[in-house]
Amino acid sequence: MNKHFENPFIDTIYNGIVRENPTFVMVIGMCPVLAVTTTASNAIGMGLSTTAVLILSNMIIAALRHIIPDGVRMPAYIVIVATFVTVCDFLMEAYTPELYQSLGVYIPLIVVNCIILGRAEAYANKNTVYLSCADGIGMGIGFTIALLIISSVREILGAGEWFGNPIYTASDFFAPIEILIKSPGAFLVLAVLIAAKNKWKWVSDKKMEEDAKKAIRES
Amino acid sequence: MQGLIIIIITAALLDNVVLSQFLGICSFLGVSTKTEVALGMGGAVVFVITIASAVASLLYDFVLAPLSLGYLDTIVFILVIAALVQVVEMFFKKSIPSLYNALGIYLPLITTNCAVLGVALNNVTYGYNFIESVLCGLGTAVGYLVAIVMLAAIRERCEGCEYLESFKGVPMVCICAALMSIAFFGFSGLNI
Amino acid sequence: MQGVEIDVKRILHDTLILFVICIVSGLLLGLAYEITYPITSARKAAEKAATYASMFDGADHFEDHAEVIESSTAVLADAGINATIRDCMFAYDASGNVLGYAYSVVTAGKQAEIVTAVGVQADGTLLGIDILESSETSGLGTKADEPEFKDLFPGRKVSSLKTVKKAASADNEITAISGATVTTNAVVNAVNAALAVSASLN
Amino acid sequence: MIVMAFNFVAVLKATLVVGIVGLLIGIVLGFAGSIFEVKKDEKEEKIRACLPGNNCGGCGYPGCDGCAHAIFLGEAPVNQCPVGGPKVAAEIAKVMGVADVPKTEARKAYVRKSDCVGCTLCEKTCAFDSVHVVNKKATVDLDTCKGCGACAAKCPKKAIDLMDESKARELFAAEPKAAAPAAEPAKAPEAKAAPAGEPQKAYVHKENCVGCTLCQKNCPFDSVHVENRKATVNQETCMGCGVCASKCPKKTIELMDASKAKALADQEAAAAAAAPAVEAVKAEAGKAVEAAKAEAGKAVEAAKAEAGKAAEAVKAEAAKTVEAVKAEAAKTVETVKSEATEAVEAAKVQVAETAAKAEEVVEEAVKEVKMHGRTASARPLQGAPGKKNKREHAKSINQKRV
Repeated sequence: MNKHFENPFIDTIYNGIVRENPTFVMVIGMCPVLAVTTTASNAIGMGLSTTAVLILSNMIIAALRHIIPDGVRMPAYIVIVATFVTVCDFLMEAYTPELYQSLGVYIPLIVVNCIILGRAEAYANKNTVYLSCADGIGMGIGFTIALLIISSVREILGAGEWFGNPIYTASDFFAPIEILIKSPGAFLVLAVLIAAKNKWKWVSDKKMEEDAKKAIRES
Repeated sequence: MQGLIIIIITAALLDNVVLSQFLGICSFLGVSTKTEVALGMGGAVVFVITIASAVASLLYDFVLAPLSLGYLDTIVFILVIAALVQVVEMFFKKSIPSLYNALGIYLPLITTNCAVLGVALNNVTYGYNFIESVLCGLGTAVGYLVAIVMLAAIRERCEGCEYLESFKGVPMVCICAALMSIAFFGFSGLNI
Repeated sequence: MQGVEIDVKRILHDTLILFVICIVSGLLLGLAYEITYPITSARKAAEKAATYASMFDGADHFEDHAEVIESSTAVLADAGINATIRDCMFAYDASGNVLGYAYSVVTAGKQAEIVTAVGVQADGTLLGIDILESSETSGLGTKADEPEFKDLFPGRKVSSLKTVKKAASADNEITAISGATVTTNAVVNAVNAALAVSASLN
Repeated sequence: MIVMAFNFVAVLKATLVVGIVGLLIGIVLGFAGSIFEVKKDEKEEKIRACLPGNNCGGCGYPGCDGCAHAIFLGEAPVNQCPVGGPKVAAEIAKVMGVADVPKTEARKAYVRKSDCVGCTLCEKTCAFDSVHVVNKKATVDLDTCKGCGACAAKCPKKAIDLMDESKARELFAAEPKAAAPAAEPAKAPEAKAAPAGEPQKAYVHKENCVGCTLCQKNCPFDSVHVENRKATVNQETCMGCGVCASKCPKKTIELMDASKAKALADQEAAAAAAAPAVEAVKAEAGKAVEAAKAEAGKAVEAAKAEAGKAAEAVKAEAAKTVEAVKAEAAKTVETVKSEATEAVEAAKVQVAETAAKAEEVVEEAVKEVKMHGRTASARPLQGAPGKKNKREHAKSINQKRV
């Protein structure tokens, strides 16, 4: 869990994915997580577009961090992120219609996503462009993985499909649980996953303790 | 008149900003530890969202629409909301310290809150005029207040009782929110 | 207020920077919009034309009838349907008599507006529908765009449709998509609007 | 490129609008900032600078300002911010100049010999193996100890404190040097014989012990054993470390002074010793009960037999009486039938007479009506028959009856 890598670039990426995973550890940026994870393909779409925007906005803000005075810090960051996202939205709609068809609906959602502004404030305006880029990648991938896990669970249990192709049909043995696809389902799946994470961390701590005890008893 | 009441009720209960539109979840999960804190947060949100909706709809009707720059709505609204929140916070801190201590400390939290921007954009898409968008903003904010105070009360009760150790903290909050969201489904049966 | 003078320099400094940032972003936005707008709108128009053509396969050419849009607001008002007709085209066959009418109707979905294309034959039978623009909740709302929902509509000769939760029994009932009743209602409203206006045209 | 130029006006409009809005906001914020300037304590400002500032509310406080304020007032610990993590906590600690600044003064664990019962739990939990129990007393190896505090947390007697290295070294030096290993055995027994307080022993109250063997599993000295679902503490080997008491789900193990525990244990043992006597007594009582039961059984048998005979006799009589009753009933039925037929004859005769009388009455009424009929038609009918006609009618009926 707390492995450290010498190279700061990889370490920040690992930090974004595992140690400070935006969804499971820091619990920020929850709006899209709950709204979009009805199907795995949506989750991938959302995750990738957020990652792209996060990396680029982190880098721009890191580049401008000395220029933007503290008095107008908040509006400046918001303008940069919003402009960036809206320009992406227009370009994708014009030049890549099919990609826009599947991802288009998430672009306005990204502007509302707290992760981007959160990381800009918490990390990008204090570190170099190089590290901010790493943080963007790490956070983005962490966010996408979290989205993928949540949406897979919801889709498989809720609709009996994965990435749209059906896995099992509703037999008397197990019928898809409809509630998981509806809005409360997202909360439930998230709760169980975070609880599992706590339990896994708790068990691994306990195992470490047991090993220590056993080692001493043998010695 | 009757139409306006419908707008408020639909905004507050039918499609509650947190429990069915899923906006403003970050502060909803984070700040709902104690009921007074939640009440303060809810109060601040009601104050800001109502002003933000009013300013946003004025801006849209008198600046963006005439110049046919509709596509600028997101960026202009965000700019205005951020500035608005900062000014309101400073104004509170200086001139009404008592109110500031109760409400003001939550104001910076609201700038990054998705609900405020969400409501302002919804008002434009539904094509509400000035009065309607202010009331819709008010209704949405009241919905947010109701949801966050109820969750805080439930969480305080949960502190006392015994349950799985790994569920303490965020998982328990999520489960409470899920149950509340199911309960709010009931309102959708209310066809106005 | 003596302290304010010293700050004026700071305020100007901050404002100038913010102004520059906003100018740059405004420029970027404006450029992006102006460049992409013609392309996107051309694509949308082409899409719409294609949908209309697919509905009226026998049609030779289409004519735009803008006057219908004004008259439709009155018709819809008293029919109590809150929808707006964005445009209306008459389909003519080779010999020039009217085959039917094609509308793009805008109704409020759960997240934002939905634009539905509705084809109605001259005698009032519903030819079919297609979703032109919608940003509904993915997974649920987007089901409205799939064939099994859209195929429910063609061939119905009724004055107006109704959404029902359970299986549709009568000819004027459409079963709602589970979990997306708001979206279904939006589409059904759009179809009702088109039917009402067509009736007023005959 | 012509198309580009054509919509240049629109681009200009967009740029100007956003630019002017930005300008206005810059000015408003600037002036508002200076007009509403409120001098915040500079230390709180510095803490706020360390915090990430994304106002996520994860710390439970309303945003980073709230969290900074709480840390500044000392209400919240230095690592209150979950998002910031250890890095931010260290920075804030430096700003606050709080004691737990690791760099300057290494922290070491130190075992207070008097409280330590040598239960070796600290030895087991120490990840750096720098705690060893030397004949019932734990000592910390100050060189290898990292000051992580794991042992202090685990120690049931709370005998381990975390302090600055220098202080720990002083205390260690101050320990009675005679406690050098060579003299250790000599010292150890007295320590045990005349300890400061009486050594504590554990004692299991049998009544609510459910025999879940948790105490047995956790006892470092293996001095608790569960026999037929009841746990007993072996007083000699028990070091009174209290681990079993803390683990017992029924909270039925009590730590008490050795003597008191001994007394209770002895009492219990006596009861156990007495057990066989008790068994015997119980056995006798059992037999007596058996015998009594047997006699009672026989008596019951006899009683049943008599009852049986009596029941026979009763039944026989009952049968006879029943016969008698049946005979009488038959006779009465006969008599009743004959009377009934006579009564019927009489009734028929009567009916015939009344029928004849009824005919006479009818003929009279018809004659009268004919007489009245001539006078009635002369008088015009005025509405419904008034009270007068009713009275006449009633009179006429009376005359007939007389």
